[in-house]
Amino acid sequence: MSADALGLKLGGPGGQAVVARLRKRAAEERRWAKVTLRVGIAIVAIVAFVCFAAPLLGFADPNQQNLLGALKPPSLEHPFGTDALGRDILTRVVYGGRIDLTFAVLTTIAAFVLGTLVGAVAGYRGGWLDTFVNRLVDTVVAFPFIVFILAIVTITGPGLKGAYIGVIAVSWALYARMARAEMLVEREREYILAAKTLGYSTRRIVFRHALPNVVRASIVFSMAEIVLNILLLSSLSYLGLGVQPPTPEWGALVAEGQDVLLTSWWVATLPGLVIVLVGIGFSLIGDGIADRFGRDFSLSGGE
Amino acid sequence: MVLVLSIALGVTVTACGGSSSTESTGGESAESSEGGGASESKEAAEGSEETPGTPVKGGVLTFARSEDTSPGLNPIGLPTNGSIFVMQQIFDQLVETEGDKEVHPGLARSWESSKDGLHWTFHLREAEFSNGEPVTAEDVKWSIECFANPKIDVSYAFLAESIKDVKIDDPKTVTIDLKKVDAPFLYNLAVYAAAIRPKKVVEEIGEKEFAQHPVGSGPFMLKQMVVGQQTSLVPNPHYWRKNEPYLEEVVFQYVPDANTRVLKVTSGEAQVANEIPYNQVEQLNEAEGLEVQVQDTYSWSSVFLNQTKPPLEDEKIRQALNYATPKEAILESVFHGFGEVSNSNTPKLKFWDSSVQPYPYDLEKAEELMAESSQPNGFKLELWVPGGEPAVVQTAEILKQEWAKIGVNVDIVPKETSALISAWIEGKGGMAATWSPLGNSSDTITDDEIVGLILNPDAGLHSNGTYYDNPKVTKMMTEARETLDENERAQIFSEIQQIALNEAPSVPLFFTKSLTAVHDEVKDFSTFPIGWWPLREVWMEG
Amino acid sequence: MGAYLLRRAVQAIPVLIGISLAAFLLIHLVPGDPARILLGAQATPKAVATLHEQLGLDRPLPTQYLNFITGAVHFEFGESLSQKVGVGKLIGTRAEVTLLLLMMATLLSITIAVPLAVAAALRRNRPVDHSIRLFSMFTFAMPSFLLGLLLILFFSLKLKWLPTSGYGSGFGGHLRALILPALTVGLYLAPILLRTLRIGIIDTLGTEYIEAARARGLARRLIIFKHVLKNSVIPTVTVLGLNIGFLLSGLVVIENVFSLPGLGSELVTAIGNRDYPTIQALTLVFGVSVVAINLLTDLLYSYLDPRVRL
Amino acid sequence: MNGTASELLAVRDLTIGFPAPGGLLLAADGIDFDVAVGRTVGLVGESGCGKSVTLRSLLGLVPYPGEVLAGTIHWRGEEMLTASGKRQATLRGTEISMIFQDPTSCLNPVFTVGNQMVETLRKRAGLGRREARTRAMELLDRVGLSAPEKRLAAYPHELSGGMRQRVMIAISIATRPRLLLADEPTTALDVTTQEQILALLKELQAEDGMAILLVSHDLGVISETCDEVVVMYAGRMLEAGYDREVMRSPRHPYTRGLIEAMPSLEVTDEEPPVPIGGQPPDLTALPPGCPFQPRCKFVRDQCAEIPVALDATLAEHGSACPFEGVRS
Repeated sequence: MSADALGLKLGGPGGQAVVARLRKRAAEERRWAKVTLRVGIAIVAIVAFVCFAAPLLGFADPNQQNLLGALKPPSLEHPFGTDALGRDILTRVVYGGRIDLTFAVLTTIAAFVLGTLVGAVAGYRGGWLDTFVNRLVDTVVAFPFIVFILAIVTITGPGLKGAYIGVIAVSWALYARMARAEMLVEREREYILAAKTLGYSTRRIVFRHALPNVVRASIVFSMAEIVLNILLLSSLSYLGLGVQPPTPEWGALVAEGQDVLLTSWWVATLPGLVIVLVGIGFSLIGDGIADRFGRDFSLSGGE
Repeated sequence: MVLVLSIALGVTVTACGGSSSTESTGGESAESSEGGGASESKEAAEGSEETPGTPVKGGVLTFARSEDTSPGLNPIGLPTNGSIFVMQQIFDQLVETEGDKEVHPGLARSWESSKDGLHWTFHLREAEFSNGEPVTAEDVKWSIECFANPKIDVSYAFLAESIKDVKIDDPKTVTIDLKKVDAPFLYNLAVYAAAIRPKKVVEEIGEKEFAQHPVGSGPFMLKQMVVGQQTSLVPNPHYWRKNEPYLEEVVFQYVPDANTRVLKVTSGEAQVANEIPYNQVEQLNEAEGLEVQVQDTYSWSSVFLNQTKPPLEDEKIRQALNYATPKEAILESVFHGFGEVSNSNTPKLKFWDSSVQPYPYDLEKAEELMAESSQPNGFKLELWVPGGEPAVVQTAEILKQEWAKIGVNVDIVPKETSALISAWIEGKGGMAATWSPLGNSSDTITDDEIVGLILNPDAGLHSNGTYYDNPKVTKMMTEARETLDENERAQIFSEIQQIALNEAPSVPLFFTKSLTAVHDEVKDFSTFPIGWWPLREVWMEG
Repeated sequence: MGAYLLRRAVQAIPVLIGISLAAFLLIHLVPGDPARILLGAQATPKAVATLHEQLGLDRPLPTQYLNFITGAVHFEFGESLSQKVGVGKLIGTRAEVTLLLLMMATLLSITIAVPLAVAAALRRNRPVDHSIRLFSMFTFAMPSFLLGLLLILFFSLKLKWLPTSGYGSGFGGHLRALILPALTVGLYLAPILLRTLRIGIIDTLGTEYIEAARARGLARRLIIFKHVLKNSVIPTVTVLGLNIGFLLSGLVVIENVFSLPGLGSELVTAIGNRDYPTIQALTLVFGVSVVAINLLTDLLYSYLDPRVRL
Repeated sequence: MNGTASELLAVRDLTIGFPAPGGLLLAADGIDFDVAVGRTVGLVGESGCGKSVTLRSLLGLVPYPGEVLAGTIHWRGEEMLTASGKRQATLRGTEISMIFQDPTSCLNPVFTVGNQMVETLRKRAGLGRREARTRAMELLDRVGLSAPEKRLAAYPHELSGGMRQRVMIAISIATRPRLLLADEPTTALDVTTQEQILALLKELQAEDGMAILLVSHDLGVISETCDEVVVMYAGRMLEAGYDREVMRSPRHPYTRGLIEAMPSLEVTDEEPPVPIGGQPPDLTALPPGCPFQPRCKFVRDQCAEIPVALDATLAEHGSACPFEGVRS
């Protein structure tokens, strides 16, 4: 029934107002749902674009020192101020973005995929496999991360190779555990029993049917974890296990800012805010995806 | 939460009293005079105090320190600076060091040596340990023997190699016979490992237990030690300097984070805080009731060059690197002017010669040398730096930019600190390395020990990983050790300093300064170059 | 249940052996001789050799490891190389700090996360939901030392309510000293719990049994905090358990900023000194705690959802 | 108070709308019916005809983003739509209660049956803890469940579909409601359990005069249990009346089609069940006039102009198709 038909039915303008209100609310609901995903993607895309297209946008050499202009507060010339060697922090943040965004996204995706697959199968299969995976997760989570990274960096040498291996080798355990926990509940559900009776192979049941429902919490968490991996680089560079100086990298920038925090707050805070911004972007994407996957409680119920 | 953020950021600026105005390019804060005053008489060591007030008893001094006393408080063992500086408040040595480069009477009222310098007789003063037991010649003999025994005193026994025998002449006199003339011997007796310890107590409870319950004859005694948190000392009632110490209690709090130390001292929770970050000195000085004392230390920083790694065997290249190092600019930006341009491969000890000219920053000379060197069109230099030391990494970053001007492409390699030092000393490190200036500091006043470790290949450290080997210099070192004539020793060490500087086994950077924030109500507080503070002189006003 | 616990205990043994062996091998792989480090950079080789021998480091690696394990079995962890103090005692005091801190932080993060997650889920995709998620991102992604210092500046310097740092004395003193650090950790943990809980609640709100409960006229608060919450909390419990496991050794920065003698900073010092006995003992402590936490989470699963067969 | 004494529920011109991409869809359009004490009224129609939304609107549970746009609901004379949220809430679960279609998912899986029953008895029937427990056991026994003690301690997934539905019924009658809303209560059950559940509902009704509003797509279930029948299609009422009249002499082609499509044991070879052709209606694009036109065998031109409403009130046997009797 078209709106005006209802208007007629509801007797003139009063009806129209009701229709309009109703339609506005539904539209608003749908708009907000899409907005989360769009805004998230926009934020990440803009930051990524600025970082990867830095030279084109007129950002000069990030390592250009100007000792006389050290620790200058934010100004027009240096929107993010300058660090202890007079280098422009905004340029370093922009050039650093390339390293951090790639590192964070790749390690998170690798860990997410590896962990969720292993966890899902373990949770579904149960028995010795589940026990083995669980205990392996215990070992990985319990193992002191710094000792692990230190040993790897001794072999792989400086640069982020060690950090890549270390982070993936540890954070997969997070996703394995989450996927397993969700699978424990999911495998009891009717549609899984039904799939079994239809003789589907385990692989098909787990990956095509169970996984989408198991993966939602992990998606939300993975988007948050992306930021954690960037901050992890901060503590690594503080221990001398991060990128090779003077390469700009967000974690190192923040670590450098710690010592001058009380006098030059901008050195650590502004790069920190960029990390927060990226964190917001990714988490909005995470929520957007998770909302799309999930049962939309607002429209279920009566036919 | 945002509200909190903005208020707090605002607070950052106001609470610490300094506006985040542009950083003034230099201007040393009121540099206090050289530490140290006459040994016996009481006179304010600190120049900045107008009228030397008369000391008043009482008051608890809370000291926010960057190190803790985790290794325990036993002079014989493996103490870190964290423990050593606290032990100097608890123990006495036969002779004491102070701000100046001389040795002063400690438990030995006076001493004299035989003409040939092989027999030293010490006259002990009336003194008691903090448990009321008198300090006997037996205690002194036993303590010195422990100090000289490499099995027990693993780290510093080599300082007492020259001791042949310790004889008790009478209950108040002890004579030490030496195998050979050992000029720095008297100064070495001032080192913390030569502390006089109560023989009965140590033999009764054992070295390990003694580290937790030390008994000494110094101005203070241990009240309580909570490892990793705080260590508190109270006055030793039996101390031989009757009217000292003035403080009622000293509480060393372990505060590893520099910002937290600053906040603790600005909030008044602590009256003193050490290792203040260079960039915060000016702001703290502006805060009323607070002053940052800047004092000399026996620490130094430099870039060590491994001569076995080509092309660093070429002296011209090493010299070129020295000429191409803008020490003044680095000092201003990274260290905010707090430090002194170094003219030596070793720290400013007793026989340091201030007249030796440091390498000026002279790019043409550097380019000239590079042109004449074995690598005229430059080379790649692998420079190892430790983690967790922003100032050191920043210095390396400046050197990378500056040395590139003479064709040297520096590849900065960050390393975990312990891995770096071990690998470097064993020659398995990179081509060059630099590490925390506080990591290299001397525990004795005389140059013999440090010059030996840094410039003498036979000391087993490959001249601290630089593989510097100049037989003439090595011979001069042994000569210096075997002559008692101070002027001659000064002459020899000055020559060594000049030769080594020319042969450039490393790129000397700075002599480090200690930065300690002190509240105005804390009087007569000072820090000796060797690192510890004479807390027996300190008193609190009102 | 008893059988299950026994089985889990038995399974824990290979985990602990695996971790301690891995830690033992890896730390020996990393260059750095404890004797040289303890003696300082300028130690003479002779001194290094004698210390090496005194510390028993010249014994073959297998014997060193075996001694460690036999010792560990009856809680004898030997002596810290650098601190000449029984490792057991050393770690004991520090474990108390870290566990107390983590417990307080967990409580704080739950009390922050649950109400906000409910609010965000109920007003889904509306301003309340967005602002909660936005601001939670600030405290989550902010470097911990920055968050910690801001809290110190505000609560101890400006308002003078709490000490700036240190662990205080006496149980009351400990709690008071741990408020700000626990808040720092809590403000980091809360956003993770908040996000996973929000999605869980949204899922559960759409189910028939919730509609049936509303049809029975049950009060809204009862429906949300009893029926909805218990069904949507499993992924959050997992995330919380994991994060506590990681934070046992991961709180170094916060422990430094607040001068807390915790396990994290002890691990970093021990690694710096290549203090093998302490590192191995710490690894065992982390191992046992993580195994315990994971066991607890699994038990929580079966309590939370009876359909989960352990 | 215009309702008669025995009248419980009076629904007049109920219209419920949902926003839809095209514009708006009316899940219920002008629904009128009454439910008297002790009577059973059936709403029947294919899925998507608005019967379930209508049922939920009586408890104020129209799923989001739907909304009641017009009409009135009188409960024992009191207008409910304009009543305060609080007032509506007091009715829910006490005077009116509801049971659902899928027993497997309408009990909270993580709480025991006992917990959920005691909770309702304490919160909605105001009983103390011990009383609630004994009352719960009585109820389980009353709905035909053996060993009530064991059932209370069981979790929903440990019971069969039929048993769970009995538990749902036990919970719903715990507060002695005057009206029981039943949304396809037997659809998910096998035939024998279905009979037992319907018989149980009838017994409970006979006992204390509880009215039942039964929603189903199964005309057989409706005709077997209901006194009056309302046939719904595309959100509108096409026919309503006493069960016997409607079943024996259906006036609307759609009702007739439903009856012919019913499989029954007596079917002989000549009259096999004949399904209704065409597709279920698209609520956002309904034809003017009679919504059944596209699938009606007797469609003619005037069908586009006929009014939406029934021609008579429920008392008699109303139909929305003026051309009745065309076939006979």
